[in-house]
Amino acid sequence: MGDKKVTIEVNGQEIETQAGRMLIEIADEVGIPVPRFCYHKKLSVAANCRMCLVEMQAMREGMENPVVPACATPIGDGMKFYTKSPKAIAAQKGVMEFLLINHPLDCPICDQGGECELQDIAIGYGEGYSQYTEAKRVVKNKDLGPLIATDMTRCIHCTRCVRFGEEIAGTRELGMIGRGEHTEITTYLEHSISSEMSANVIDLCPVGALTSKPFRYSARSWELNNVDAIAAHDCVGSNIIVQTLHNKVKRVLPRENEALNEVWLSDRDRFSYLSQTHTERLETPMIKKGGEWQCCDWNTALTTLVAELDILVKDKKNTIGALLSPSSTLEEGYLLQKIVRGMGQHNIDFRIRQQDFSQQTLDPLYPHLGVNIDDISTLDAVMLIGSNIHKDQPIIGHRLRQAVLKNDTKVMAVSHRQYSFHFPVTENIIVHPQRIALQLAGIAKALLTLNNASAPTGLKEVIDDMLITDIQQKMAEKLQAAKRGHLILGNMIYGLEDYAQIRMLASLIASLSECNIGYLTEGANAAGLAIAGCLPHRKEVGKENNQDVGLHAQEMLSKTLDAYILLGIEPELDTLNPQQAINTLTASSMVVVMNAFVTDTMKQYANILLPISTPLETSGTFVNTNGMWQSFTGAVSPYKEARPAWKVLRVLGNLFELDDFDYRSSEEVKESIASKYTAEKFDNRIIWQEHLFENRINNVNNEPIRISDVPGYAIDAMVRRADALQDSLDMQIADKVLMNEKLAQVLQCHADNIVEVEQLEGSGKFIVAIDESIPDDCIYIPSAVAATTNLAAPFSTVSIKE
Amino acid sequence: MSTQSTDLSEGKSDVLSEQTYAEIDQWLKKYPPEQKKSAVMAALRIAQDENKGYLTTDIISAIAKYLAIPAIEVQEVATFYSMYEHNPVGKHKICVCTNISCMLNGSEHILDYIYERLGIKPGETTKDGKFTLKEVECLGACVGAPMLQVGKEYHEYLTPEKVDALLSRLD
Amino acid sequence: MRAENYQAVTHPESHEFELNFGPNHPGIEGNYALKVRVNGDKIVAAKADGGYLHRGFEKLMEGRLWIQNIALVPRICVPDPVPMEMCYALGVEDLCQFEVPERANWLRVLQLELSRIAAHLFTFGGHAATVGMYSNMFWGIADRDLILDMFEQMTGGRVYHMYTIPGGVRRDVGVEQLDKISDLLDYLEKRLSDYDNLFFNNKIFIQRARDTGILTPKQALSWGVTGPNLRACGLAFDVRRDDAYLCYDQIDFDIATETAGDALARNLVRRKELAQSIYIVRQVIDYLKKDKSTHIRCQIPNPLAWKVPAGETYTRVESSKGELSFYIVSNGGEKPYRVHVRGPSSMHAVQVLEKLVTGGRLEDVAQIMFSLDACPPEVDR
Amino acid sequence: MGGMTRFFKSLFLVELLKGMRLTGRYLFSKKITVQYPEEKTPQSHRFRGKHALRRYANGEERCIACKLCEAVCPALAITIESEQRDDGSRRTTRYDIDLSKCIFCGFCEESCPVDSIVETREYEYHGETREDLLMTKEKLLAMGDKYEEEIAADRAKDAIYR
Repeated sequence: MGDKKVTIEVNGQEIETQAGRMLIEIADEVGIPVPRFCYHKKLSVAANCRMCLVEMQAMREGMENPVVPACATPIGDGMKFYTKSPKAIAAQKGVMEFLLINHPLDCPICDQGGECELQDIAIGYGEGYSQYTEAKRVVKNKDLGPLIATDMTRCIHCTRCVRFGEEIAGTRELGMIGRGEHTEITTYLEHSISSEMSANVIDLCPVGALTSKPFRYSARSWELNNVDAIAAHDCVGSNIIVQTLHNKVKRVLPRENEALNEVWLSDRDRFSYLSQTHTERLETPMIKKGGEWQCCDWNTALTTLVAELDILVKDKKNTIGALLSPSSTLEEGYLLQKIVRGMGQHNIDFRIRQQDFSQQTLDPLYPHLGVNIDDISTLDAVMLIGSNIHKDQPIIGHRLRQAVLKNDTKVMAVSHRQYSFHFPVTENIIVHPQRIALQLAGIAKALLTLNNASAPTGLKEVIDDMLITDIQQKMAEKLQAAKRGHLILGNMIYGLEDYAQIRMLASLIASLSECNIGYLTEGANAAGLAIAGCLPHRKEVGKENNQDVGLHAQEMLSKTLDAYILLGIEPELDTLNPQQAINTLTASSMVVVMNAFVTDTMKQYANILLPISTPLETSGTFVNTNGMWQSFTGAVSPYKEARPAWKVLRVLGNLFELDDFDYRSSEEVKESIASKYTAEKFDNRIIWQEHLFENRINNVNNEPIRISDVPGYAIDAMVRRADALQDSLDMQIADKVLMNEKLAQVLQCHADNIVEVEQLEGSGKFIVAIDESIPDDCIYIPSAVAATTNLAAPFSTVSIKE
Repeated sequence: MSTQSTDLSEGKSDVLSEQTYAEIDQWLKKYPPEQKKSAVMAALRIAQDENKGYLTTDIISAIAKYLAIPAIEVQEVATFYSMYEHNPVGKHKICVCTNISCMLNGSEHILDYIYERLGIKPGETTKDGKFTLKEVECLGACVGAPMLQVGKEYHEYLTPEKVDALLSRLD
Repeated sequence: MRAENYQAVTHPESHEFELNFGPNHPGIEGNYALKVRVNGDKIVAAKADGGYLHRGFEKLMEGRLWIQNIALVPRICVPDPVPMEMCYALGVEDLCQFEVPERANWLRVLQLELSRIAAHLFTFGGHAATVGMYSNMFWGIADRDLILDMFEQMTGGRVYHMYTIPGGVRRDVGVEQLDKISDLLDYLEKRLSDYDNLFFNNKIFIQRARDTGILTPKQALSWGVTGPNLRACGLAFDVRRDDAYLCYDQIDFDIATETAGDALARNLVRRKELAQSIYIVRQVIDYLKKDKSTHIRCQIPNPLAWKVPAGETYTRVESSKGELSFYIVSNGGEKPYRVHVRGPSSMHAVQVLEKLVTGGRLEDVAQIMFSLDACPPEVDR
Repeated sequence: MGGMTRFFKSLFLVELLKGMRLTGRYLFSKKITVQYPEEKTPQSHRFRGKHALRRYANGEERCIACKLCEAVCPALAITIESEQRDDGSRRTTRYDIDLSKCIFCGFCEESCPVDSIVETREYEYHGETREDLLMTKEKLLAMGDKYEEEIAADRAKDAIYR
């Protein structure tokens, strides 16, 4: 593809553009309609549907004008095309008739009806009749898992879904078997699709062959109301369209945004809406009186809350702690910290899964990826530290994969578990989590040697007699060679007890190799909440709070405070140490739970339950990992008595008689933060802290420890209650304990046996599975799943009994 | 355990014999190391020969694993070409072309005749396991339509008599 | 004026009274009021007071799909709904540049003319009632009902047929049905002489109607009056002839005129038009019987996602009350951007009515209204 | 008309006699009055009256919840909710027609791909409450069951014109 300018003519209209592009791209740009099925701007050209045939002016005199597919015709100077000439129309009509030969006429029961490309193009370009009178073929439907429903007889073999799997999702799962009339689209032996972006094939399918299973038959496309919103489950902030009917969310579709999600959407963002009407939704405010739960109205609930908290809080320090979900909106976070601080406290935190807070003052204003999402494809080398990027941030994973494919980006990974990435990983270090810092130190040492630099104070003793492994050396070289290198700290890293050291070392590596460093965080709004001031050591927009630092999440949950406010979290699943969290909360005299859902566990420790809306029911703002502020409105009205949390908090602020709580809309709340906030350019690298490494880097005891991460479909209350996602392949891990063969022999565990895992005073039952991707001396047990609610924090010792 | 159905782990399995792997390796040498999948057709053919003329899903999985490509990709190839079989076949495989030239010249009558003679429809095998009838796409012998292939031989300008003669010759 | 604002105004010195004539009264096919100032029986001044039937059709149409409006437009005028559908359909067809099959056009003329007969029967029956001849009204209404029977058989609806759609018509009409219409025409023709005896030649009626509410040709033109009211002034203007639509250019008919311009002349024009319409319908029936085509509509896009090309159009048809026209603007969307309806009555039922009534007698108000064939729903829309 | 003629015409009550003759003729002719409700005028098979939902001969409801009728309804009188039935087919869980909104245009039956929703000839109905005028799925199916023969015959009669 050159930059040479050429001029072509389409239907008599002169167009100047670059040579070598496909005609259909140019036609789309200038708005000349060309029908198509197999062509998609984000996929490779297949030219197998032949619907986009147009007439081309013959290159030589006397030659007949050929009919060419617009999607596979690169343009050259002086070419002339006719999209509406009799010849082109005849060709299109012929193709249409062929395509309809085997397509069933079941539009009335087809979920695609009304938004079907075949339907539209058949009306626009087809005839009202068919010459074909023979029997149509019938194809057996395939079971592709809980998300995608199939009606394979409708398939026209455009292969968009196949190309999507190969080119975008990176998992070649769908394929086209057979030939001619016997062609079928299927997965190998009808396995479920495992890709975390699989449901995009629903949007891609130009006919009704692949449709949404949860949505199946519940509404028609034309009767749905579209509301623009922002996805609430990862730090990308994918743009979505929420489609509602009769005040119920029926479907979620991606909204095109080239800077973020392009035209794609992760399955998690697409199907989390299924939890909207889950049986565990909290319907009314509830108060526990004498051990009995009573439903009450908002007024009673809030006045009781205020009265009781007032007594507890009066002139006392560290009596109240507030924990909120990293997916809370900016407004909710701002108002909650305002209430907490208004009462003279600073105990507020959203970093509920972090263990090591020792260097929290070095945190940037907000966790930034360090590179714009749409610039990921320009990176030369990327080092993932503790990140299961595809499952945690599917869109960023996809972007990184595109970088690998198009820019030959070298991706390296350092982690405690081998994740299956959809791109080749050039160097992969899988180690015991307590050795991650050591590995990074090794890379740092290699880089120091490369740069002929001497080790910074504090580190010297640690790395002096360390041997640099081959992999470490290669990683160092690749980072050093990269013009634009990048280190990414993934979701898992925050749970480690030496997080500060790891970050320091990563930052050192970045500085030495002139790379940047970035954070990937849990939840949709970690950045926004940091800006809103939901941190014990910082007020809004990062104002330091040095004299009066509050308790961070772990402290709050380890020493029992008088009262807790929990916003949008389930501590038994969402905290690092569920066992401790439940014990602490149960011991506390006042626990206010603001959540959209309620469980029996919650009822044990809570004193007041306030139903709040899910992100689909409230207005608010999410700040993504690029610092992009994206506001949205509620798509449906809150469920039963639930209310948007920002409204509840505003009323609470008024009831506590705090100043400046007269917001009339969420925009006003947002405005009061935005007015104080000035965007800065970030460098996430931190200054060397010598005291961090004074004596040791880490000591590893050889007892087997539990390693963990949060499965992609267990990250928050909404996702955990989206049934279709829970049925997917990824969640089969939820009741498993994984270890490698070596450890299994030591512990005498056998695959598929049920074992009892004990950690401190809690235990849980799991099924043993042998997985060689688990490093030695490690036992993988997922977090945030029902079976682990009784366990303590991961990355500590566990014992296993048959 | 792996949670991924697209397991790309490489390696051998005990479905195929060492000799088969050795033969496949011969073919692998002809392609660049990152283009292992180019050998998929040869590998399928070798494996099919080893397994009495037909492929099973185990074989397909094994080849996919050995060539480090998704199994569905191997299955696509194996189902596309009519030379690959997915069910046990008889001693002789009669492949009747029913593509356009042969169809116009009466390949359907040939099929009917074979049904009359042997009692098998396309895709079926005679009870004695001698013949398997197969309908195939163009075999590039339109000039001699209608035609069929048995083993590695083409039989052209077919008539019921010729089919008779052919069938009695085969046993 | 609304009841709570009403204050009776009396003028003791001049013996003048202000009187609310309406909104419910025998002189009109809907709710419509005239505020008249009377001196004894004599009307000194009159002010039309409409709006009782304003349903906001034009705005409602902007919120509905192109096809859905077909169900809305006939409701603009109760006695003569077909021209409404027709005019709207013509407008949309014009924007979409549809080629409507010939048979559909003839079927549409059949509808239009039957509707005209029904409307005229209704009007002169109503007029008769205003001069106290009630049996006449019953005859008119009863015979109109026979035409409604025909409509029911052809379209399934008696009053609102929703039969014409942009691109053609909804159902074909069989030969059997055409025979039935033919029989009905025979019957109506026979009845025409009875009507003459009972009404049009009736001395009482003639004496009441002659020289009542005279409209001069000049006035008629300057007020924009059309239809039978204009033709009763001696001006032979008829959209069917002067801007022929559908297949009127292939049909033979005369334009009925009178010269006097009074209530009697207006009724006589309608009487003549009855005969003319019957004559037209017979031609249509002949054509439809001979025509073997079954093509009754052109290919139309998916009605639920029908995007009419952007543009504007002005179409007109001759309704029983005069020139009915639709001004339709499309912005290329699935719904009209703007629709304006020029109801013929809006020309002759407001200013003209005020003018004609003034100087007359109170008992003639109802008569003049009916002679003008004022249709309030058309005025208010 | 000369004065003489008019005089004699008036004198011999010619006009009155003429009028009496007309009256007399209709007095002795066959009466056209219909004694409703004992008698009814004949109805067209195309008549659009109260709605019904039809079933197939095997008792399976025809409606497949395609919602085209709901979409085309100019008066927004139809409300449908649907879901997948246990056998995997697409069915309505709710099918309401608000007769107080309906304008009997017949678009619903025209849009129906399976001839399920139809307008019967039934025109004698009333409701004392709004609920009575809300045709639920059960009521509509009952209407269909009641009039199935008539509906089928009407549709057969009109088949050639569709």
